[in-house]
Amino acid sequence: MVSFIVRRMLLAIPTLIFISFISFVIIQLPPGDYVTAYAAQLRNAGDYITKAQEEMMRQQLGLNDPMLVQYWRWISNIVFRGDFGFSLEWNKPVGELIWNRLGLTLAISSLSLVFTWIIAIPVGVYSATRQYSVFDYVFTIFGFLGKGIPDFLLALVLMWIGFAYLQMDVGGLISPQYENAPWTIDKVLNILSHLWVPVVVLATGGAAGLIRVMRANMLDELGKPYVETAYAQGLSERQVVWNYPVRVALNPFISTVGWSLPALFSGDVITAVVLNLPTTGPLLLQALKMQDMYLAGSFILILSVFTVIGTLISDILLAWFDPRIRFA
Amino acid sequence: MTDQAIETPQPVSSSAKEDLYTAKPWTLIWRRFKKHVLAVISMWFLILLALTGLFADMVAPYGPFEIERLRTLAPPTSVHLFHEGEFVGPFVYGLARERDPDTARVIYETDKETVLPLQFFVSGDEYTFLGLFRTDFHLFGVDDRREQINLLGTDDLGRDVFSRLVHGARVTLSAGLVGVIFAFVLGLALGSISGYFGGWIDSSIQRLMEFIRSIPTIPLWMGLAAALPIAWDPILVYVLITIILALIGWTHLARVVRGQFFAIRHEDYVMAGKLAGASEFRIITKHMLPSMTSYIIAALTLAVPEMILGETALSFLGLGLRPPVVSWGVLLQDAQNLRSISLAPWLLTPGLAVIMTVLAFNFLGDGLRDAADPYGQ
Amino acid sequence: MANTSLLENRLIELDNVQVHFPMREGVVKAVNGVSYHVNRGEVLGVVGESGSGKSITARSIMRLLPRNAREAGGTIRFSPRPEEQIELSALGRNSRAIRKVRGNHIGMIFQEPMTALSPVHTIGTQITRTIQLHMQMDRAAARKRAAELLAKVHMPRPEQLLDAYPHQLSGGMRQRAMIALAISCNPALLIADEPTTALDVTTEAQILTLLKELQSELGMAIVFITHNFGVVADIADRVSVMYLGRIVETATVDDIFYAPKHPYTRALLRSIPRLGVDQGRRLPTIPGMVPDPFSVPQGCPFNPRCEHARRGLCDVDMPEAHSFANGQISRCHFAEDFLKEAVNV
Amino acid sequence: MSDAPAHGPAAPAMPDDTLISVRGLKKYFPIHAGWNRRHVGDVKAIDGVTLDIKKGETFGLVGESGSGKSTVARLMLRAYPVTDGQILFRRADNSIVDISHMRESELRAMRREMQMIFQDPYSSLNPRMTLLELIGEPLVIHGVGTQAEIRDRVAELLSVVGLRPEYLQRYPHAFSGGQRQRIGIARALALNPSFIAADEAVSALDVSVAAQNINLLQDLQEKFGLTYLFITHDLGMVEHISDRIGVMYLGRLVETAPTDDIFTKPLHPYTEALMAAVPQPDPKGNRARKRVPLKGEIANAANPPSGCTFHPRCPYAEAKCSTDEPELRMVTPNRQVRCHFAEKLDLIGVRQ
Repeated sequence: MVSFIVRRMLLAIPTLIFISFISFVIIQLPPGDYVTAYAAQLRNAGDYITKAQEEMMRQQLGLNDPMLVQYWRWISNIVFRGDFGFSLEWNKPVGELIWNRLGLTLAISSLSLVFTWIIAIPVGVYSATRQYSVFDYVFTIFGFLGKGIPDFLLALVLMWIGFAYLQMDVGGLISPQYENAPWTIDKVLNILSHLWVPVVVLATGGAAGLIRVMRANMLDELGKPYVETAYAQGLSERQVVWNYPVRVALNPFISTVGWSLPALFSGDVITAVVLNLPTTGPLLLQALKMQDMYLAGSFILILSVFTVIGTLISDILLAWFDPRIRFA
Repeated sequence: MTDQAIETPQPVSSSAKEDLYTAKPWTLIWRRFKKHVLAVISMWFLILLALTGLFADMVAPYGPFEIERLRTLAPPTSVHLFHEGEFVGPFVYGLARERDPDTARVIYETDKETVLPLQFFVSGDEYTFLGLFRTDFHLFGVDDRREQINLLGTDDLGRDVFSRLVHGARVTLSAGLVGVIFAFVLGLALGSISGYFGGWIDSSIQRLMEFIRSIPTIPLWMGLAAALPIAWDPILVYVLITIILALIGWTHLARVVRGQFFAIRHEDYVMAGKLAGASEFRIITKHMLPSMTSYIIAALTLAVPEMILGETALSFLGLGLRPPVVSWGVLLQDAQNLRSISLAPWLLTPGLAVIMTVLAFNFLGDGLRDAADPYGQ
Repeated sequence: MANTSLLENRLIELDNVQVHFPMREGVVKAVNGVSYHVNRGEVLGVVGESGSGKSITARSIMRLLPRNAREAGGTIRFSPRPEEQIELSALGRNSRAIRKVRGNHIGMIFQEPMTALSPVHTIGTQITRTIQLHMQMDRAAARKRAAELLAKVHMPRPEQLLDAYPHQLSGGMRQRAMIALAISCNPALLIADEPTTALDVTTEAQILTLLKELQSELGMAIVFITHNFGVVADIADRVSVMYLGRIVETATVDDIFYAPKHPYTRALLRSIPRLGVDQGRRLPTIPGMVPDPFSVPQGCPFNPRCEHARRGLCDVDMPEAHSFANGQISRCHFAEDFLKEAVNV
Repeated sequence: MSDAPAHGPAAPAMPDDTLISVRGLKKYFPIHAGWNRRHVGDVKAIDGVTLDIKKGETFGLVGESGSGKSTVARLMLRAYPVTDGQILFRRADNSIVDISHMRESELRAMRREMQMIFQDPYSSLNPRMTLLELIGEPLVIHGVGTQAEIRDRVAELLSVVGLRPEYLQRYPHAFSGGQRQRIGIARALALNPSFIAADEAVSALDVSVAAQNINLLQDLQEKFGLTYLFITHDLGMVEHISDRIGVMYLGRLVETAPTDDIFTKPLHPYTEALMAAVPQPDPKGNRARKRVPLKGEIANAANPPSGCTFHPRCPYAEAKCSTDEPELRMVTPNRQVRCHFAEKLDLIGVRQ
């Protein structure tokens, strides 16, 4: 077990290095740089700067150095000093910009994950044990729909419904009047009334997929001889199903937690843009469009790191849950 | 060898059974597939959609960029059959444009007086048919040049949403298909190398796939897509976007291919082929590939919707295809804020088209997957 | 027929049990009127080739038929104690009454010890759960009993192996654990469905010896299902031979092997190569093959392959069960003829 | 013909009546362990097997699962690469070749002369090929005959194995297990091989079907002068069909002998135990025989016991057995055994 964890962790290190490099390269890919984008923005606003000024800016920001040098400067600051660099556009340290939003992203993602599981596991078990029943068909259709509807579209529609029929302003995370108000029950309720949309959007997509996975796993397991053995002991259907096949069917499920994290982050990015949430999504989009390299790079890096860690955790969880892996 | 009469004495029982016994694998797959009603319906829907996309210029009554300044955000016109209780065949009413005296906002009123019979195979705007010749032939339309038929309404520039949707189908569907083809080539190459050679080659390719899967898709797509300069040729952007989609999508296909390779490589019949003296090439082409194709086609079908969703999402965010290219994702950009949706909900119809197409591909893929193993039971 | 003294001795009785499977191609009558009984403390061997319906019959005792099965009739009476009688065939699949029988009065062991135990629970957990379910015991007492059971099935280091997972054990050890699980509540009947088929001969011998030992020690009856005539000769007191969903012959083990009175039994026995005898001779075979379950022949199902079959009789009438004085029962029109014939098997 | 051997100084040679001769055959699989997956040892799946099979005979190979009997057969047909040892084969032109380290391209020609029948009649036939394609495949590969000739040959092969020639266009799913096994046999026969390895060829079949197929195999042997390597765990079957028998334990042969001798008087305790373990379809005989089951189970090949690998289970083991490894040695001209005390022990067979 220990050797298993150690091996997984050691494997994660090159992955992380590679990811950080890729993140950096990706943001370097666009022709031009922040200064070009900045100049273009100024031109649009009717202002302009000279070529010499542009060049000086580049010099200042170190944009003329070879890519590897820039990469090293960036990553070594992160690793050794926890400094993610400076957002060129916001004129603030990246760290300051990121952490709040990242916390919110994580909160929404984990909340959605919990909802996904709460929905997907019982429904999957039900669908499998009552295969071809009316509700099985209903859930199957839900599953397909959930997979077919793009997150952003669902967010749009929910927002529209909330706006047009429920007289709710569901965009953003908080109504303007509460923004600077002290923490009260009302403020919390207000946040919750905004929060349900992204959570529903993210959980629907996730749950739809996981219900299918859980149902398929359960159907596999229900046909296995050990289930018959359990029935032959005189256990009731509920005891058999929840103690045996569910327990085994959850294993591949656990291993997908890690995989579902990237999906949730991805979903969050796009949903947040639509819903105008103060999470990482809109900031990342803006940073990418502006070629705000340190900001965008740090975002992609951090999201990827979370994902790698998520995968690692689910690997370890899986090994912990499944004795066949633990003792292998 | 007298007691070798293993045959049952009666002759070949019925021709139906013999037919089953000698049916080609693909015939059996088709027979099984046909039993999935939903999958068959989806298949026809997609065929129809593909034809519509292919002949978009003809199916659409108007060009995708044709602006009608006096018909901005017009609601969908519905097709009627009876005018004042009298059957007159399919027709639409005219549309009267007024201004709300209080808010000065444009409102449209159905003009119950003007009956515009729906004409089929009419001449309209000129276009180049499949890049071959100029023609002005359209599937349907109305005769009156001053009036329009907008089955799905118009957008804020007065462009016909239905026409744009039909043109968008061409781009979105082909982006999905081309993306899948790129992904498939990558997946097939790496998956079969991985599955066939095993060992360290396999594990390093596995690592690479794990790595790619561990990157959050949309941020990566966004990062890559943001690298495409705005000024580039739309066609080039289109190709690059499909490649970006494929770069991430291939891992899934590679897993399927590799899994199949592993499963089949350890079948006894592959060993039997080897012992019969078959070359590697023959084993792969005669034994392994034929038994994998049906699974792979199913997997490909299931991968198309992923690509379509990817394209739509990127374009919606403004990172993928950009106007003047017309794709469903680009069309959905118009529906980005609540104001326009509540004013003109028909702008969401491209979203409906995405959902239906994605569902159809999923049903089709599911049906194919279930039918892929005709010897399962 | 049924006098009291006999009934008192009788543990379970199947009467004309039928199980059908509706399929697209037609109805498969997997069990088509099976009747047999098992006396207390007796081993009944049920032999037959694959598809003869022997496992399905056993599952209908436990009410554990596959979901697509249709019970088409017959009664199963079970008497765990002489004064108690339960009509199992009347109990629902998930009824409380059948759950009190399963694992408690009737234990069951399966062919694949690898897959018949839960892979994610220890042996100990699985056994104590059954003990706690049926015997009013606390956790510690149940665990103690589980360890005793492992010792009883001759598992080394029973205390330690309680905490082992099935995948950590060898095939033979797993089957021992399975047996410990099945006998954990001192059942009156043990149903063993091909328990040694997946094992090597040396392990098979160990398991057979163990089952015989447990049977005499605990006084339980066993229904032993197998396709192996050697195994059945070794363990059974009486034997029922099945063909195409029917019992064609039932008799004591000696009568089955030395005086079979059904052509199918006789032909099968002749076709088995035996160790130490008749080496090098050609194996006499049964012509043809088992018909597919959708087109079971008219009359006696064995008639197209039978060397004694008579046209106009065997392919028309389903033979009745002929009972002999020694208790032997054969479903053949010519059963009486085999009485005179010299035994040459 | 230069048959310069890859191994050993002398040109490959074997007695005139021998078809195939295996010498010191080894197959190791590396074990990797620890976080860095380093090589910590080998599973010695096959550890020095030596045996000769004479032309036209049936050599039975028995043993528990995990003893390596299937692996030996597959190595002899070079389905896997060999770790070490020689496999000498007498070709149709009477030349002798060592195929143990031949390259795949050279082996292709050899495949005509040695074939295999598989245990699982379901997975060994490609479900997407008709009988014509399946049975005709070896002919196509080796370029034997035109399409029409191949068709005729396949029809002929079908009737040889007792199937209707009209079934040419059918797919395997139309057939039962026993019939599929016959299709496999027809395929193996297509190129007129001289040697056939039958790996548990009847184990998966029902009693009555197994008997039909065993008879078929014997008829074919007589008709075409085939040599069989017959692998099974069914001692009754192996006694019925084999001329000589090899008993395997943990990747090694522990005894080889003519069938009659071994069943009358085994020389290795494992052979005796194996015979005693098999329950006979003879209730009275079973009661009369004293049957003490062998204790324990076959050891793990990754970590075999010291000395004689059988000693932990052997009822006759002495101190020497746990330290000294016995050699496979000739006891009488046609019997070999791997036991220190073969001569001293008075073991009981199943025949008088």
